[in-house]
Amino acid sequence: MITISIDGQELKAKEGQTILEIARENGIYIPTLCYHENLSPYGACRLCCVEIFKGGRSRIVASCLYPVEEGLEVKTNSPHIINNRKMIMELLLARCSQNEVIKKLASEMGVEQSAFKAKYLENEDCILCGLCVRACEQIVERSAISLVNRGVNREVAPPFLEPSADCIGCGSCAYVCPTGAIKMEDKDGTRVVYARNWEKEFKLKKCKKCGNYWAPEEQLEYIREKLNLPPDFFDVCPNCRESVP
Amino acid sequence: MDKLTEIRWHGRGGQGAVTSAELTALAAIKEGKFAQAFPSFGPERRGAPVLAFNRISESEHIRVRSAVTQPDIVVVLDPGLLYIVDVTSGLKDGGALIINSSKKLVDIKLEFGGPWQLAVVNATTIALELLKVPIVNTTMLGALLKVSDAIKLDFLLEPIEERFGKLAQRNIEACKRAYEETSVAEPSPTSKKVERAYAKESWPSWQELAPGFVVTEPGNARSYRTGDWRAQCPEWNHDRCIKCGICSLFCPEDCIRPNERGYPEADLYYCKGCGICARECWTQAITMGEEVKE
Amino acid sequence: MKRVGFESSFAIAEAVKMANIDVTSAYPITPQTHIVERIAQLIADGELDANYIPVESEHSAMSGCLGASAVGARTFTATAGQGLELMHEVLYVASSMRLPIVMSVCNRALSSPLSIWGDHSDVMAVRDTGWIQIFAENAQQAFDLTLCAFRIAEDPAVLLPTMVHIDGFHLSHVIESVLLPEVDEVNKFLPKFHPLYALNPSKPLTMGDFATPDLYTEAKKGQDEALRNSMKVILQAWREFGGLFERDYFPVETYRTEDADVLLLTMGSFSEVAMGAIDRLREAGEKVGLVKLRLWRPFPFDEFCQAVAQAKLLIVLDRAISFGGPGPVCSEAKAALYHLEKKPQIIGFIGGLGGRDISVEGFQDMIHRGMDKAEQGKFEEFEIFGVRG
Amino acid sequence: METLGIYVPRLVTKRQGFTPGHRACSGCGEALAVKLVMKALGRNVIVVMSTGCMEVISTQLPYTAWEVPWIHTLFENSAIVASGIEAGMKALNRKGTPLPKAKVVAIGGDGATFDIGLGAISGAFERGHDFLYVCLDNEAYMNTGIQRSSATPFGASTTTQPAGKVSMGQSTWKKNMPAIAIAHDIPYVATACPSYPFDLMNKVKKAAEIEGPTYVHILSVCPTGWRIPTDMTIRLGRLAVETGVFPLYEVENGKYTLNYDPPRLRPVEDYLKPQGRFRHLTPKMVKKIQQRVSVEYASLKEKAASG
Amino acid sequence: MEKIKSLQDLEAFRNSIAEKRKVGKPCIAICSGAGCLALGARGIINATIKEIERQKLKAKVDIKTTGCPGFCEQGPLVIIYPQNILYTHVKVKDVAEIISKTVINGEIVDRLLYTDPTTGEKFIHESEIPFYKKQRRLLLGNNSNIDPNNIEDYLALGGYSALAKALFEMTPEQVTEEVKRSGLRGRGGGGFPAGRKWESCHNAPGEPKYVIANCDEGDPGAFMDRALTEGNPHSVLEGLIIAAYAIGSHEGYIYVRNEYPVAVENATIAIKQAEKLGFLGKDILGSGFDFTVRINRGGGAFVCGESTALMASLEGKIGEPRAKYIHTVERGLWDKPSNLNNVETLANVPLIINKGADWFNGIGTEGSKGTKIFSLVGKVNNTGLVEVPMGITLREVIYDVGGGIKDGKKFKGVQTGGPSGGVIPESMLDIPVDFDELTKAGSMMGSGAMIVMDEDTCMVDTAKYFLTFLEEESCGKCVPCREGIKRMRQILDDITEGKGKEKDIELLERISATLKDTALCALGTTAANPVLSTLRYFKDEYEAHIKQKRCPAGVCKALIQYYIIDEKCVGCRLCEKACPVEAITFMGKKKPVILDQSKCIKCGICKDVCKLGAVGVK
Amino acid sequence: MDKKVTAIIDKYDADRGQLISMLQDIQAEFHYLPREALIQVSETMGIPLSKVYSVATFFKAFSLKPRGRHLINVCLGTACHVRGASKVLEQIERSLDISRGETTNDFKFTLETVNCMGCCALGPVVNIDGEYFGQISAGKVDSILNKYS
Repeated sequence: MITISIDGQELKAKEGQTILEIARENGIYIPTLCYHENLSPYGACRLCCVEIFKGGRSRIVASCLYPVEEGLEVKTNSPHIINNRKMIMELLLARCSQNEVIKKLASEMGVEQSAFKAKYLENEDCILCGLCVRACEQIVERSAISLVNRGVNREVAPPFLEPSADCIGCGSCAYVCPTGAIKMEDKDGTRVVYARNWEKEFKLKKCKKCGNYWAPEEQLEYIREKLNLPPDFFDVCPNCRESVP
Repeated sequence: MDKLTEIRWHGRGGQGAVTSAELTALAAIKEGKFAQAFPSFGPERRGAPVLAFNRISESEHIRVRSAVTQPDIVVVLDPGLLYIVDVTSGLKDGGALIINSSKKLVDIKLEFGGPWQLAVVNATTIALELLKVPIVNTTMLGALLKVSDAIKLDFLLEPIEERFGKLAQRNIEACKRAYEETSVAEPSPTSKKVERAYAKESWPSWQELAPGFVVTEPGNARSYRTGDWRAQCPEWNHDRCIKCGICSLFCPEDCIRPNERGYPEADLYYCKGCGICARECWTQAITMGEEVKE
Repeated sequence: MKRVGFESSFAIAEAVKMANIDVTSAYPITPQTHIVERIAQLIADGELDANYIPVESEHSAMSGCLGASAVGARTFTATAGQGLELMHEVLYVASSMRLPIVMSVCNRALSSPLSIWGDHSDVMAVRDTGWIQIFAENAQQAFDLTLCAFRIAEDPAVLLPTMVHIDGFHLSHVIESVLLPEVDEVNKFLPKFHPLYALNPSKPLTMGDFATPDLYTEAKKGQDEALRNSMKVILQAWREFGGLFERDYFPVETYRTEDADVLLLTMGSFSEVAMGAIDRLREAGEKVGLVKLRLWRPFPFDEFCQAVAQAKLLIVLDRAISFGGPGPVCSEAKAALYHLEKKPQIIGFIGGLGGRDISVEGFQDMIHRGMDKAEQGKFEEFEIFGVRG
Repeated sequence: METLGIYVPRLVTKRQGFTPGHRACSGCGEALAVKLVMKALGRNVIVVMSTGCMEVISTQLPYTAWEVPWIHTLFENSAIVASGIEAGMKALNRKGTPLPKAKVVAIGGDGATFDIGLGAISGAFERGHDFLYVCLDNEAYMNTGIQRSSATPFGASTTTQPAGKVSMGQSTWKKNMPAIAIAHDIPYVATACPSYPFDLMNKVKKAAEIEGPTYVHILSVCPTGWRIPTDMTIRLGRLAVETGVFPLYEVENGKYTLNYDPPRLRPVEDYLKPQGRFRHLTPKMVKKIQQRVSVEYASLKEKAASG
Repeated sequence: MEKIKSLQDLEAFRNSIAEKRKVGKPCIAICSGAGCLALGARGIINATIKEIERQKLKAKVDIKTTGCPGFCEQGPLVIIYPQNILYTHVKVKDVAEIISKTVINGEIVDRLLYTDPTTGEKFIHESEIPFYKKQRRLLLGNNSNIDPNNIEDYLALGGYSALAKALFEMTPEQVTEEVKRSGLRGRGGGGFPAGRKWESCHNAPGEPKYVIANCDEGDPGAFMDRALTEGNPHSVLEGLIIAAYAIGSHEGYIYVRNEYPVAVENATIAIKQAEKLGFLGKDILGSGFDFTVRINRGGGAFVCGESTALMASLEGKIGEPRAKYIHTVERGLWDKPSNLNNVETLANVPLIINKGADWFNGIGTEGSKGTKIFSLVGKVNNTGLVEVPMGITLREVIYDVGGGIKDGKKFKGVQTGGPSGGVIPESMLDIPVDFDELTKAGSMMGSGAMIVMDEDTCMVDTAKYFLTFLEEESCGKCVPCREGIKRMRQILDDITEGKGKEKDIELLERISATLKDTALCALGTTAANPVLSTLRYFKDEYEAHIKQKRCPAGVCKALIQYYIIDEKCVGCRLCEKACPVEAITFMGKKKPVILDQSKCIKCGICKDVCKLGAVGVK
Repeated sequence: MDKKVTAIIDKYDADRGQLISMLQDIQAEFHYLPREALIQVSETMGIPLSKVYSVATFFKAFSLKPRGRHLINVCLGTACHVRGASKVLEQIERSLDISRGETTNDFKFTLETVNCMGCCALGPVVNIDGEYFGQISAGKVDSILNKYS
C-alpha cells in the first residue's frame, strides 16, 4: 500500500494504480474525455492533467497515465491546472463549436466561448480521443477502425473509408464515443453504424420463433464461425431458447 | 419434568426449512403432543442461510420461546451450509445430526462425526426426481422420522395434505423414500467434533457507532460475503465464450469481471448462484454446476 | 437592541430571520400559521435568504427539513396539534439521525372533537420522540428561546432537533413588546452551522440504516446518551445568552419559592398568570410559590428536585390528559422525586384543555383546592379542573 | 432502441455507487436495476431511498453497499426528503457554501410510489424540484412478504389477495403510475426494465441531466414474489415488454416515444405462464388480460404516433 | 575475408591492410556527401572514372568516394592524396586537368583552390582554411579519409580497436563507468547523460534488452547524423556494439529516416561487412558476446525522433509517442528495456573507450563535454557541418568558422535546436555553446542545427514557419499539440497578413503556456519555443506587423510591395520575362519598366532574376 | 502484384516490426501503395487492415494515390526556408498548376514537400527522382522542370 495525497486528502493506493484511478475511487473529480476504465489509458485529451509535487518541485502530468508513488502530492485544481484545462476546452470548443457535449463540458469549466476568431471555428464532432479505436481493438478485438492520417488531418475511419469487412456491427464504438461522433441505429431490420465520413449497414437477423430482429447477421455469423457452432444455432434469439445445456 | 425435544433446522431462504419445522410441529400436535415451530426472524433473503426451530413436549405446554441453542436434533437442508455455519453448535451429546448430502455417510462422518447420531440422505436427488424442484423440506422430514420418534409419519400425512394440496402425494412419497434411503451411524461418544473456523460477526459497542448511526466507510458491504448463499456455481466453458460481457452486465451482484485473459469470471465471494448469467449467455458458454465447498 | 410590539409568532419569525436559516419546509395549521406566513413574507421581501418548501402535509414538512438538514442546511419549521401528530413518525427519525432541526410548536388540543385551541396534548404525545423540548411563556421568551434552540441543536456535542413550545393563541396570537438584539450580537451567539456529517458526494455517507436486534439497542443507547448530555450544552448556551442579552433562562425556574410550603408547578404561558395568583396569596401571607418547567426534555431531574424538595406540597397542573392514567407532568414529577427521602406530597390537576382559560383567581382556587385535597389525603385523584359536573 | 449486443457490455463502467455484498435475494431484478441505475448516474448524486427491499438489503448496520451519499428516512417520504435536500443544497450554494454538483435521486419501490408515498411524490413533482424519482416496481410489497399493492397486476396471487377457491387473486387493474407522473406535466417520464440495460441507463442518464422533476419507472422482476426460478429474471422482463404488458416508452415534455415497438406483440400468455403468481389463471382470465393489454398498448401507440 | 575470431586475428588483419596501403598510390577522393551530390558530385565521379580509364591509369591511381567533410557550400569537393590538396567547386570539365596536372605531375590548379571571400587568400590544405581552423573534428575528421563502403578504410584508421578493448579488457560495468565518467551527454537534443542511461537500462528488469541508434534526423536544418551515418557508418556501428555490450543487449536497431537513402545503403553495407568480419553476430571476435543489428527505415515523421514514437514505429505501428512516466530504459521497444542513443552520441563512444574518459573530459565545459557537430546554415558565408568543442561561443562559430553573414548583411538571430529551439539575438552571441546555457537563453542545443538569419529574415514569418512545420509533423494524438499549434499558426497567419490584433499576442502566450504544460511529448511541449523566443527578443517586429501593418524584413507578402528602382533599372527585361502574371511591362528606354501592383502576386521572381538589384521591397 | 508483394514480405521474414520498411519497398516497387498490396500485407501478416492503413496514412513518405512519372520533392527545411524555399515551391505549383501532394493530370509529375533532406548547406534544394538540385531560386524552376519534359 502506498499513501498519496490528492488535494490535501490522504489516500491509500495500490502499486501500479494511476492518479486518476485513485481520484475516481475517492470521488475526486478530474475531467477527462479520452479515458475509459476498461480500456488502456491513452493520454490524448490532456484534460486530466494535474500538478504533482515531488522533492520540492512541481510538474504537470496526465493523471490517467501517471503511476502513483509513495508520498506523491497531487493537486487537481490549482490555478495553473484550471487555466490549462480552460485552454484545452477552448481548443476543443474551436474544433467542435456545435457539439453539445463539448459545449456543456466547457461551460462547466467556465468556458462559454472560444477565444478564437469565428472564421476559424470548425464544426466537428470527433475529438480524436481514440476511445472507439481502442474499444474496437481491445474489447472487440476486430480493429475495424483506426486513426488515419496525421496531425490536423487525423480522423477515425475504416480502411479506405469504406465499410470494413472486420466490422461486425457491435456498436461498441458508438457506445463509447463521448461526443456522439459515431452513431448506431436499428430500424426496420437494419442496423447502421455511421460517422460523418463513413458508415456500414447490417441486416439484422429475425428470430424464427418470436419474429423479432435481434442482432446483425454478420455478428452472429462471426460468433458462429469463431466457436464452430451449428448453422442453426442462432435461428432463434436467446430469449426464445428454452434449454440450457 | 416432561421430555422436551428441541430441533434446529438449517436451510437457505426459499428452501423450505420453515415449512419443515411447521409441519413437524403440526404432526406432533396432531399426535396429541405439545409443540412449537418458529423461524429466526430476519431480513435474510432467498438463498441466505436461515434457521427454524421446533420444541416438542410429550404432555406439557412449552413456555420457552427463545431460539434453540442446545438442540437435540439438527437438520441441515443444504450441504453447503456445513462449511459456513457451525451446525453442530450446542448439539447435545447423544443427539442427532441429519444432513442432506450426496456424499457417503463414512465421508461425512470424517468431517462432521461426533458424540451424536449421524444421518445422511441425498434429499436433493430425491426431491428433483419426485418433485422436480430442489426443495427438500418434506424429504428431510423422512430423514427426521428415521432418526427420531418425536413425530410419526401417520400424523404428518394430514398436515402435508393441507399444505400441498395436489402435490401432497408426491411430497409424501419423497418423505417415505427419504426414510428408506437415510443411512444412520450411531454416536461415537469418544470422538470429538472437528473444529473448523466459521466466519463470526463482531458487533460494535454503542460508543463505536457514529452519531446518527451514520456509516462513514462507503461501500464497506464489500467485506460481507454473500457467496455463502450460493447453491449452484457458474462455470465458463472457454471454448464457447467470446468474452462479450453480457453475463457481467446482467449480474445482479455485479461480481462478474474479466480475468487476465479476458474471460469473464464470477467473484465467488459474492456470487449467489442465481444462474442469470448462464441463462442469458448467447453462446451457452456458462453452466450452473453443483456448488462444491472446500 | 430595540423594543418593538410583536405577536409571538412574529417574534419567532424574527428569530428565524436572525438565525439566517437556509430552508423551511412548512404546512399551514392554526394556530401556527402566523409564524410561517411571516417567514414567507420575509423571504418574499428579500429580508431572509432561504428556501421555503410549501409542502403538502406536516409529515412532509418535517421530511423536507430532514433532507435539508442532512445536507447541512439550517432548517426550521412550525406546527401545532394535529400537524404535530402527523409528523410524529418523522420526529423519531429526525432525532435518531441527529438532525438539528428547530421547530416551533404552537401547542394545541387534539381531535376529536376538533379543537384549534391550545393545550399540551400534542406536546405530551411527542414526549418520547427524542427531541429537546423547551417552553416559552411570552413573546420575548419565544424569540429568545428560538434563537437559543438553534445554538443548542447544532452544537456538535448535541446535534438533536429542538422544539420550542408556545401555547396556541395564548401566546401565538398575542401582541407584546419584544426587545430585538442587533444582528452582529446574534451572530456572536449563533455561529454558522457546521454539520458533523452531511450528504456530500465528495465524502459519501450512508444515513438511516437498517439495524437488526444485534445493533438496535446500541443505537438507541447512543441516542439517549446524546439527549441526556445535551443538558450541559443547554446550560452553557443559556448562560452565554444571559451574559450577552441579560435575560437568564434555567431548566427549572422558581418564583417566590423561598420558604414556601406549597408549590404550584406549571409550564408555558399559564405560568405568568399563575405568578399573579402566587403574588396575591403571598400578600395574604400564604407560603406558596411557583415552579416553572422551562425544559421538558431532557427532563431536568436534579434541578427539579432541588427546586421542590423542601416544600410540603406540590400542586401540578397538566394541560394534557393521559386517559386512564395520571397527568403526564404529574407522573414525571412523582417519578423524579421518588428516590428522595424528603419530598413533597403531590396533588395533580388537569386543566386548560382545548383552550379553556384559567384566570389568576382560578389559580388561587386551584392552589387552595390542592391544599384541601392534600389535607384530605386524596393524592390518587386527578381532578379535571373546572370541569362541569 | 436497444444497443445491447456483444462486447458493448464490457464498456459499461465497472464502478458504480452500489457495491456487491448487498443482501438481495439471489436473482433479484431490483438489485440489478439499482446497479444499472447507479452505473448510469455516476458518483455525483445523493440517493434518497424509501423503506423497502433495496434499503434493507443494502444498509444493514454496520455495513453499507453505497458509495454515494445515501439516506433513508421512512417509507412514504423519499420524494419530499429529496425536495429538502435539493432546496438545502440550492440555499447553501446560493449563500456561499460551495458544494459539489450533485443530482438528487429518490428511489422507492412500488408500495412507496403507488401507495403510501404518492402524496409526497405528487407534491414534489408539482413544486418542480430538480430531482429524479426512480420507481422500482416489483408489483407487490415484497419486503414484507408479497402483499398486494396498487401496482400488483390483475390476476396475480399475493399473500393479502391470494388466489383461492372463490378468489382469482388481485381483482383490480394495475394503477398507471407513469400516467400520474405525466399528468403533473413534468419534463420527463420514462419506463424501463433491466432486461434492456442500455435503454434503462440511457433513460436514467437523460432523466438525471434534465433540470426539474423527472420520473423513471422500472419494472423489476422479483423471482421470489413472482414465483419464478432465479435465473429467469431477465427473460421475464423481456417477456413483459415483448407482450406489451410493460411497454417501454418515454414522454419528453408531453411528447410520447415508444422505444420498443415490435411488428407483432407476443401473446400475454407467454409472460403469464412461467410465473407462479399467475398459475391459477383460467383461459378466460388470460383472455381478459390480453384484451386489456391490447387496448392499452394501442392507446399508447396512438399517443406516440400523434407525438 | 574471413571471420575474425580473436584479438590476434584482428591485429593481423589490420596489419595486412596497412601493408597493402604502404605503396602510397595517389588517390582522388571525391566527396559523395549529399551536399556535394546536390552540386553535381555524381558527374565528377563518373567523369573521373572515365578519365582514368581513358588515360589508362587505373592501376596507378585510386579513386575513392568519401563521406562529407562538412564544407558543403564549397562543393563538389575533391581531395588529392597523398599531397592532401583540396579542390572546391569542381566541375566536370575540371576533371581531366586535375588528373593530368595534379595527380600525375603534382601541380596545383590554382583556380580550384579555396579562396577566402574576404581576404582573397588561397589555401591548398583543408586544415589551413579558417573554416576548419577553429573546429575540432573528432568525429567528422575521418570522413574525407574513408570510403564508407569499405570497412578496411575504417580498420586502417584504427577502427574497431575500441570494441576490442571493451570486449577483452573491460567488463560491461567498466565500459558504462568509463562513459559515465566521460560526461558524454546525448546529442539528440535532450542532453541526458549517456552512461546513466546505459546503467538504468542495464539494471532494468526484463529480457531481452534492445539498443537503438537513432538516425531519424528530423530536425530541419540539421544533417550531422546523416553525414556520420553516410560518411563513417562503422564508427556509429562500433559505438552501438559497445553500448550493447555495456547494457547486455543482443539485439540492436539502426533507425534511419527514409529521406536518407545513402545513409540507409551505407549503413546496410557496413552491417554486412561487419557481420562478415565477425564484428557482429555470434561470438564477436571470439569474445563470446553476441549481437545483431537490423536497419529500420522511418516513414517520414519528425515525431519519430521522439524515443517512444520511434519505438512504436519500430514495432510497425504509427509513430505516436506515449507518456514517459515509465522510462523507455525500463519499458521501451516491445515493452522491454530499451536504450536509444543518437548516432552522434554513439560515434563518440569508440573515442572515449580508446582515449579514456579523462581525455574526453578535458574537452568542453563543466556541464557539456566533448565536441558538438553543428550544421551551420542559412545566411552565413560558410555553410556546412562544423564540429567544435563545447564551450565555444556562438559568435566564434558564426563569424570565425562560418565566415560571417552573407552579402555583408546584418546579423539578426540564430535559431538553434530546430523547431523546438529558439532564436538567439545578437546581444547573446557571446554565450558559450553548452546544453544548459542555450536552454537558459530560451533555446536549446537540440540536435545541432544552427540557422543564421540576417536582416532580411522576418521573425514572425520564422515563427510561423516553425509552427507550420510542427503542425504538419504533429502526430495529432494530444489535443494541445494538434489543436494548439494549429490555432497558433492561424493567429500568426493573421498577423503576417496584417489582420493581427493586440490581444493575439496574449492568446499566443496562453496557448504556449498550455502546450508547454500539458502536451504529451517533447514535440508539443517545446512547440511554442520559436514563438516565445521571438516574442521575447523581437517583440517589436510583432508589433510592427500588428500595429503598423508592416513587415520590417520585407518578407510577409500581404504587407510588402515590390517596386522597380528606376535609377538602377536598365530595361534588360529579364524580369518582364520571368514574371508569371505579366505584372511587369516594358515602357521603353527612358522609363524602362513598370510593375502593376494590382496584378503582382509577390512571388519575388523579378527580384531573383534582376542582376542589378533594381527590384526593391517596401 | 501478389508475387512482388509476397517477395517483399518474405524479405523481411514477415516481421511486424519491419512493416514500415515493407511499405517503403512496396512503394518503391509501385510508386505508391496499391490498395490490394495493403490488403495482402494485412492478410499475410495477420495485422488488421485498419492498422496497416493507419500506418500507411500516418507517414508522409507513403502515398495511396498513384503518382506521376517524376516525383518532385521540395525541401522546406529551415535552412531552405530562410533562403526562400516557399517561393520556389510556389513557382513549381504555378508552373505545373498543381498543389503540393498532387499529381499533374498527365501523370508526369507528382509534387511533394519534405521537411529537410539534409542538404541544408545548399538550400533551397529540390529533389527530382533522387537527383538533387541545390541553391535553387524561383527563377531557376522552369529551366529545371524543362529538363524533364
